[in-house]
Amino acid sequence: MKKLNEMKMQIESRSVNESFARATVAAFAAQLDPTIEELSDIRTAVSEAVTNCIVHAYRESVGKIYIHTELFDNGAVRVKIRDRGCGIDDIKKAMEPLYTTLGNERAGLGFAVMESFTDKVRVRSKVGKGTTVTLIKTISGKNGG
Amino acid sequence: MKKLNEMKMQIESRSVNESFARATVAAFAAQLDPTIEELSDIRTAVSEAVTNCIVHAYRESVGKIYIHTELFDNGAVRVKIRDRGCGIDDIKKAMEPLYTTLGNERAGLGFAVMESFTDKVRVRSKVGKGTTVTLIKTISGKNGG
Amino acid sequence: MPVKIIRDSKRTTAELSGEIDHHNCAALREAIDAELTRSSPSILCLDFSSVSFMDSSGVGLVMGRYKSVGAYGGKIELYGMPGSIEKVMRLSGIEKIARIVK
Amino acid sequence: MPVKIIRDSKRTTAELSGEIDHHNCAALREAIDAELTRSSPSILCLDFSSVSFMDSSGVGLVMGRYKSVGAYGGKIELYGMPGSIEKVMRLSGIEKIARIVK
Ligand SMILES: Nc1ncnc2c1ncn2[C@@H]1O[C@H](COP(=O)(O)OP(=O)(O)O)[C@@H](O)[C@H]1O
Ligand SMILES: Nc1ncnc2c1ncn2[C@@H]1O[C@H](COP(=O)(O)OP(=O)(O)O)[C@@H](O)[C@H]1O
Repeated sequence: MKKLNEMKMQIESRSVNESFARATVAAFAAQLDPTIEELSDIRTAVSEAVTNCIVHAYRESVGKIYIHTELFDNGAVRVKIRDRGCGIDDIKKAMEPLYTTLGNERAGLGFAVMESFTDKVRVRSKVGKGTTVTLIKTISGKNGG
Repeated sequence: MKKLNEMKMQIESRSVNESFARATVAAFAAQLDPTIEELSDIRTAVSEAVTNCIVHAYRESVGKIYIHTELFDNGAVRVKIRDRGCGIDDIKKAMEPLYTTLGNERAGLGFAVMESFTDKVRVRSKVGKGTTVTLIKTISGKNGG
Repeated sequence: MPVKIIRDSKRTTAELSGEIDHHNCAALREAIDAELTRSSPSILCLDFSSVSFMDSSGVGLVMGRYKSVGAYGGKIELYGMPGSIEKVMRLSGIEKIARIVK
Repeated sequence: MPVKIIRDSKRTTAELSGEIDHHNCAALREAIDAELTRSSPSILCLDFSSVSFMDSSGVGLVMGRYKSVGAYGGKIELYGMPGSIEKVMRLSGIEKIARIVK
């Protein structure tokens, strides 16, 4: 598995950047010639992870979000979304569908969406230090291969 | 002049990234609600600076290109494009229209385009260390303000 | 306007458009809630046919409206969801609380 | 195909499309040069009306073709350039060596 290309990005945790972040990762992944559906899946999963940095990791403050996107010759896209925010105490619980610590307008489905729209989700976190979410999705591509 | 938002990006000097880089900076600058022409000017100037990193700074090798985009509340967009490539010996000469060190298919107009499509171009360079090109353009925006 | 409200004798339809994420959910929520306060429709139909993107923030939006409408005995319908949006919506088991209309 | 070649009695037209930058100039150059070798047209018309973006790499492309065509006494015409592309092109004083057709 050879790395074909990679891109690192650093944005601020402002909600106006949610659409920018998902569009940018998708535009980069488009180099692998994914189908529209595959691209839409990536956009959705990235949107969840970035939104979590904004609403959970940094809450009322503004911090940096680091996004590292890598493309591999077997069609794999790996996106690492990292924050230096509050961290997650119990990752297993956090990843349960419908679990949320922000009761009112969050559905508690962010991780469930990431899991259902990608092939693999890995979460590493340290309370007070921050969280890294890694999303992996393999593109079959328009040529089905 | 307050900074509203900023984005840092690091890409590899592969020509396939030229279109990605200019589209990404333009998508970020779109937050200032520019006209289509202003956005097209930014896209063109960024394309020149990024292409120069690829064809001149790193030539046959692959290196990193660092792009820092800042948006200000007076409508200014500042884009810094930095490489750690070969550097420029004589900046004044390099910026002369039609001057190029790559005779055949380059027109020697990269800097001329940057100057005519933005409000300000600043070049800092050190031979053997690399080059930083700073582009500044003030957006009047769709509301003419 | 991110929401267009259409009332007929049977239902009130909120036509959503553009991208639904956490950033622009606030405006959608306000516009819909203003209508709920004004007319308390017995059926609130959310029309997704012009929505180009939605993440789980949109599910939160629907669940929140389900609570408000349910409080006075009203119902929710979800209309015209593109495949990718329905996929997000169904992860929540939304079909148990809202009718999905194709 | 990034270039469509159309020949008539007067001229050979190369219809360019998409974005013209350093990355995809190579393919355009090859396609046009293959046609020049084949038919040595007295007028080579480059049609930009379907080009959505061009930077100075496109000027290099035109200048290179000007040299090839000029070598056998042919001429170059530039057709259908959108405003932003014409702005880039004119920085080179291209109108001295090629006819700009609106
Ligand atoms: N980047 C993060 N930093 C801190 N906490 C997080 C982060 N991402 C997720 N969480 C925690 O995990 C919980 C579940 O996340 P998620 O499944 O995305 O649902 P939601 O965002 O709707 O709450 C969140 O409520 C939050 O407590
Ligand atoms: N990032 C860079 N690193 C090294 N040299 C550069 C860089 N950018 C420009 N140059 C030098 O300046 C010259 C003029 O640049 P430019 O006006 O963009 O024309 P062109 O790219 O067509 O050569 C180049 O030919 C090159 O020698």
